[in-house]
Amino acid sequence: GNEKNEGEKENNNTAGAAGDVTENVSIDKLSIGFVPSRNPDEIITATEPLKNLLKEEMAGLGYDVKEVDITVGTNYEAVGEALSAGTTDIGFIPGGTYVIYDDDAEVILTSTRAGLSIDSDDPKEWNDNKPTAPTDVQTNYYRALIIAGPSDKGQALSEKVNNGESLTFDDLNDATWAVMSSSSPAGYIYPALWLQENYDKTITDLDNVVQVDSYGNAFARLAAGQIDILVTYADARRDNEAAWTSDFSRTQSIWDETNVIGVTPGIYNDTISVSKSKDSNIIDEAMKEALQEAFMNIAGTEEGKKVIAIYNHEGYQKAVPEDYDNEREAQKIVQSLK
Amino acid sequence: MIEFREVDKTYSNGVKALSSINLKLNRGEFVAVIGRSGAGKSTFIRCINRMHEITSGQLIVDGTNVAKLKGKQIRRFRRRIGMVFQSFNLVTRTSALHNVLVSFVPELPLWRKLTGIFPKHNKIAALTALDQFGLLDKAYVRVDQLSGGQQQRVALARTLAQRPDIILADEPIASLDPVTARQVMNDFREINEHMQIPIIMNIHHVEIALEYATRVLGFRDGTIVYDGAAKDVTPDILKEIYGEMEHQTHTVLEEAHAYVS
Amino acid sequence: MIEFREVDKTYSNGVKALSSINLKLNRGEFVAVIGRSGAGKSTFIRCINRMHEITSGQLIVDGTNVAKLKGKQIRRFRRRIGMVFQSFNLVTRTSALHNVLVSFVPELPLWRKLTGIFPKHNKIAALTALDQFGLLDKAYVRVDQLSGGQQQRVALARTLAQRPDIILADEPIASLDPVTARQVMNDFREINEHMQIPIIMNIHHVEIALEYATRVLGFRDGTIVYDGAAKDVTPDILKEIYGEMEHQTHTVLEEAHAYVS
Amino acid sequence: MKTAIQNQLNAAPSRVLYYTVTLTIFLILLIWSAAALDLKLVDESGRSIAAGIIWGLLQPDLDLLFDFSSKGVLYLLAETVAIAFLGTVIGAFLAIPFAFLSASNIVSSKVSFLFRILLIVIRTVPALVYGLMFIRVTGPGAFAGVLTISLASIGMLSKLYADAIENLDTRVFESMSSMGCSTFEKIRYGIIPQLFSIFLSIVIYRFDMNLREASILGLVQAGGIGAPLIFAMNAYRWSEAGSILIGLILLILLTELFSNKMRSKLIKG
Amino acid sequence: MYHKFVPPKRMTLPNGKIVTEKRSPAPLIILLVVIGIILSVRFTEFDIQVLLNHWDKFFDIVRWMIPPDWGFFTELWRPLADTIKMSLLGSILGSAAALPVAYAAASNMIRSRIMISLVKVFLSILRTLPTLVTALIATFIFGLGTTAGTVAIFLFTLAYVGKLLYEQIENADMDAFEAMESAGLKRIEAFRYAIMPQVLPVYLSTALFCFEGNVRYAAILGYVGAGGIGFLLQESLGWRDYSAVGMILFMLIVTVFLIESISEYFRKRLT
Ligand SMILES: Nc1ncnc2c1ncn2[C@@H]1O[C@H](COP(=O)(O)OP(=O)(O)OP(=O)(O)O)[C@@H](O)[C@H]1O
Ligand SMILES: Nc1ncnc2c1ncn2[C@@H]1O[C@H](COP(=O)(O)OP(=O)(O)OP(=O)(O)O)[C@@H](O)[C@H]1O
Ligand SMILES: [Mg+2]
Ligand SMILES: [Mg+2]
Repeated sequence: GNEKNEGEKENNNTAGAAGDVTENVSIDKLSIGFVPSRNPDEIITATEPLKNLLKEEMAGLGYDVKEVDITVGTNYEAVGEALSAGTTDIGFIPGGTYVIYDDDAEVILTSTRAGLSIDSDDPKEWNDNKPTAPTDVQTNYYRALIIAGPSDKGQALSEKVNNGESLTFDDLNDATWAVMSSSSPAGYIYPALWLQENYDKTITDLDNVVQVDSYGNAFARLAAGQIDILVTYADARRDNEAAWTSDFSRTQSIWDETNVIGVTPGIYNDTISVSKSKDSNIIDEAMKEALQEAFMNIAGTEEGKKVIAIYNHEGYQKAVPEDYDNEREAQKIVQSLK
Repeated sequence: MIEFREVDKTYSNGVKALSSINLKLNRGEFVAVIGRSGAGKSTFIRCINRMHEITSGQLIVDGTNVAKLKGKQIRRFRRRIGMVFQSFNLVTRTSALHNVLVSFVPELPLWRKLTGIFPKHNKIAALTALDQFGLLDKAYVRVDQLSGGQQQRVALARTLAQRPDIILADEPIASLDPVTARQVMNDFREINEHMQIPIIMNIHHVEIALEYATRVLGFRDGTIVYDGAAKDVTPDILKEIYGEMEHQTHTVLEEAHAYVS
Repeated sequence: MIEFREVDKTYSNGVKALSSINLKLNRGEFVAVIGRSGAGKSTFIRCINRMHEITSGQLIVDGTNVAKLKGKQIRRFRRRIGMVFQSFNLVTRTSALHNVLVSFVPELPLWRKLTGIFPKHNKIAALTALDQFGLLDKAYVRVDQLSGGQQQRVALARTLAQRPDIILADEPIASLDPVTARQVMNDFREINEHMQIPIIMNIHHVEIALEYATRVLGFRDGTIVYDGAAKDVTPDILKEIYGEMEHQTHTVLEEAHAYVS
Repeated sequence: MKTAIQNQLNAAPSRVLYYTVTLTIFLILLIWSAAALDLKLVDESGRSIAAGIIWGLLQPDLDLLFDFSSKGVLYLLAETVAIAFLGTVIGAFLAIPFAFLSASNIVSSKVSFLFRILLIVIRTVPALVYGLMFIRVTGPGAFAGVLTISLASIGMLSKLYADAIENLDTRVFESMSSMGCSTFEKIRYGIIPQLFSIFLSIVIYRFDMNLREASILGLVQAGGIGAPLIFAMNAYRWSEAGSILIGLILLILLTELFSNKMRSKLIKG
Repeated sequence: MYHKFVPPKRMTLPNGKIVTEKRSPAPLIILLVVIGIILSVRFTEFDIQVLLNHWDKFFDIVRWMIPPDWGFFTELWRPLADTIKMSLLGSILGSAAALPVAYAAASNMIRSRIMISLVKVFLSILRTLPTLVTALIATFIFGLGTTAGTVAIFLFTLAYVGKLLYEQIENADMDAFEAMESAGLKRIEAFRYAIMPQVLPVYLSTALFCFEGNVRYAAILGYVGAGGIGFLLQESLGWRDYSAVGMILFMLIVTVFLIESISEYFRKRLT
């Protein structure tokens, strides 16, 4: 984070109090961190326009931002630690990550997106009505799915679910699972919660678990039959539909070869969080408001929509830390299970 | 038993090391090969057991045309020819016994070759060979802990263990002190006289050569300029072998003198 | 010029290495110090330039009471005394020239000491010193690539470059082969005779000591048991210096003999 | 057979027990560790993936290789070199005090033992963890990479330096004091010339390694070519990975060639 | 090169001899290094100010690691054993495979120039690949788990030990080898009995050294899914459970210390 001189800070405070912006506050650099829930260079390319959009919006709100620096973390921890230490000012991070690092980070916005055509607790319903499609309704939560792949074991599990039978823990334990980093909500936490609620077990109780570092990687391995089950966000199959037949060289479509065998409760959407660290002393109350305003405005523009679509965000709602109390609970349960 | 017929040897870099060598060596002889540095002495010796290939001519050892041998035949042929080197060429870091045992390796079955576990009769043969040179008590000592003279004797024991028909020696005493050098020369004489094994030896020390050898070959620029009995060598012949340059001959003879003094 | 008056030296561990040494050494002498191992030869030499402190008595070098010197004075005093060691004690990994240059270091201004950039006249002086020992062409060669004899000559050149009034040498030829040893001894003789620099040398090789030195000091158990001209040393005197044990004396003399043979 | 020979034969130092014990321990360890192998997954798919990888690597994305923008291989390589270079230089200096403090001929054996342990600690902590620690200081980027590399270098450099210090030839001290040199002069002209070229050659060797190490830093967002490489591989974009790997291999081979030359020159003089 | 452009310095001794001294390339090298540093500082946005202001943040995580979560040991020892297994097996197999490869790369053993260069280039390229990348590729082929890690370590060890070994072989004393050839041994037999005893101590001590380093490497292989303690490390970092991370590092340090002490002992005995 960069520093701003005292005079400007006071100036900004009085301006904010008076409610009208007379002179813009100058900010050298605003750094934004993204988590790698998609391929990082896709994120970098897609978010390039965000720099100017943000500068323009912030200028209108009384802040002259000289430089916007965007980095995509290679893992969630790097973004979290940077935000917590104040070396990154703003983070586009999932709720789960926010909760882990909330000692020095504060949520200001929650993303919203169009809900899916299916929003059921029952896996069979997902399989009967596939493929899933987007709808117009904006929601601020999503679900994680436990998906079985084209391997023999995967097929057996799918069949059982589609026949309306319920799976036993032994069924699941027989298969090889791929999970994401343990702070990933759809890739770890909520599936763990699902195991806890349904079988009173957790991911570490499974015998064959491998960890992968991206959903794309997980799908690739699912396609190759190296794993039988992966856990992911509900939209993931739509995102990997093309790669399934091209890059992963399967002949049949992803919808034919994969089935949902479990559905988790709703997960509060990604956050935009800011650093509370005193080292990132550009972020004050007025600045937070300005940022909230700016991002909501950006989400309202055509160009902005394109940018945030990379994370499947479609809009933003103001958020307060208490919104994520459920998430905190979830993590407590998962961590205590370790 | 060893016959050179018009033998030529040219190295790949174009150096002609031997030219038109015609020679017949006989059983029981102790041949000293003398000549200035670069005269072709080492090349001559090494052609005999095909450590070097001759370029043209014929080299016949015990009726075999050496040039015609291939692969395994060469190796079998080499086993019949023992060779002793100036720097002893022992395997350092291992015992004297082990060094002698190595000469049995080609006859071992594969698993023994790999593991290096030698049968008992080989060990006895090797110990016997060491005993012949008074080195029995040094059998388990690492060769790098032996003196130069003892090392050369281990090398001799190794060569004898091979039960060779001929022994070639390339300046075997060059790195030994005068006293030890004589002891080693005595060993050679013993082998030659008692076991009737012919010896062909390159040697720089003229005095010693004349004292021990029965026959002397003088090399100069790749050709043989003298071939005759050791007792017939005169200062003039030495001058011919070692060149006209007064100074050169002088020092060589002087050296030879200093050596035996 | 060097005078020992009732000098005693007891090491901190209680070993009495020198006791009641009384002695006067003169300009131009070539003094050989002989004696059995542990007799105190090294201690004696090292007391002269205060590498060791004497315990009692007086040591006067050119009118200075050495024991009274302090800090910088000691260092200035030492510069006048050159010292040569058995193991040459050169700075490895640097050139011969650099090693000789080191002897000028104490006289350089601070910035040159730090940067190691020597003035041209120092370089010329160092090269001249190397030239005196026929090492001019080795000036830029790293000393670890020189032979033992060449290394000892670099050490000599370094000592000479210091323009010493006296040269002390602690077994300078002990690690050299016989031939090289003699060359180095000849160098010492040359320095002694032509430059009239007195030399005090510890040496184990009695024959060589007697051949080169003008005066011999025989040490035994920390005292001087013989002090006289080299030519006057008799086998009896050697027996006195080297002890009664028949065997011991015998081998030392034998060694001495073998060495020069 | 002569009894003397018989005696010597029996006197053969028996190493049988020694060899049996060593061999048994070795075999037990081998069998124990062989449990790590689980070859059941090497099946048809594994083979086809291998084929895919090789096919992809052999068809590198040449556009990317010769792309001069900040996303191209050349730029990323330059960044990697800069990280490794600066990291090595900093590490090389920081390692010097550690080396002296862990050399048993310089300090007491207790101090040297303590510092040896400290060096093991420094060496053992994975670069990834250092990366996270430094991100808290500098934020993500090449800067964090430089610091991580310097810290990771210290562990190994100090150890190699210390070995060199322990092999110091101290005899020269004696002759220098006999020449009237002060302590400072002894260090400057007696120690430094001995150590300098060895240290330098160690540092060059380490630079070589750091170049490889810099690729791992990608995992913690510390700049360089590592991150794009790992992402490309994770996404099965083998031709992209291929072009990055080709660049990396060429760079490292060149560096190695250069560093071998330099080092043999330094050691042999 | 340098000496072609910079003329040597000439000095005349009082006795008239002329000495030419090559100019030291040191100033040029220092200049290049300084330029390199300046460029690198620019490139990496190195900022000493930031470091001076925030260096204490480096120790945040260290502080959070203390005290380590001792209870974590129960979960830790199994993956730690996996990590050790992985590196042990990889090191043993890699060192064993290095022997024939080094033989094939040694210019004094093999006559075919082509063969030698091929093997040498193969070793160079293998060494160039960072272990993590090899591990990642291995996970694609052998699946996720310790097998992939073992393969990565195997390849690294092969490349590393192989190179050092062929250098040793090429520098070995050929005298005994020659004697054995003259005694009718095959080249490979002569190698076994003349060269092996010479290179064995260095070979074994290199292998031990490599094993030591491999344990450290193996600890991070979990990051790319290659099994062992790295997975736990990743998970604990993910949960920001630094006392568990502290425990992992502690165990790792103890292990490395033990291995290093043991192998130091053997290395001293070998050489
Ligand atoms: N491997 C080789 N390749 C090319 N030329 C060689 C080789 N070995 C020897 N020569 C050359 O062949 C000539 C004869 O060498 P040879 O070694 O036979 O001489 P020598 O009489 O043994 O000399 P010395 O007494 O020095 O051992 C010399 O000119 C030598 O330079
Ligand atoms: N630094 C020291 N501390 C204690 N005692 C010492 C020391 N140096 C030498 N001594 C002892 O002092 C005595 C004389 O040693 P000195 O080295 O002078 O003998 P030397 O005649 O030079 O023997 P050598 O021929 O073996 O070099 C010996 O008993 C020796 O053990
Ligand atoms: Mg020869
Ligand atoms: Mg002494």
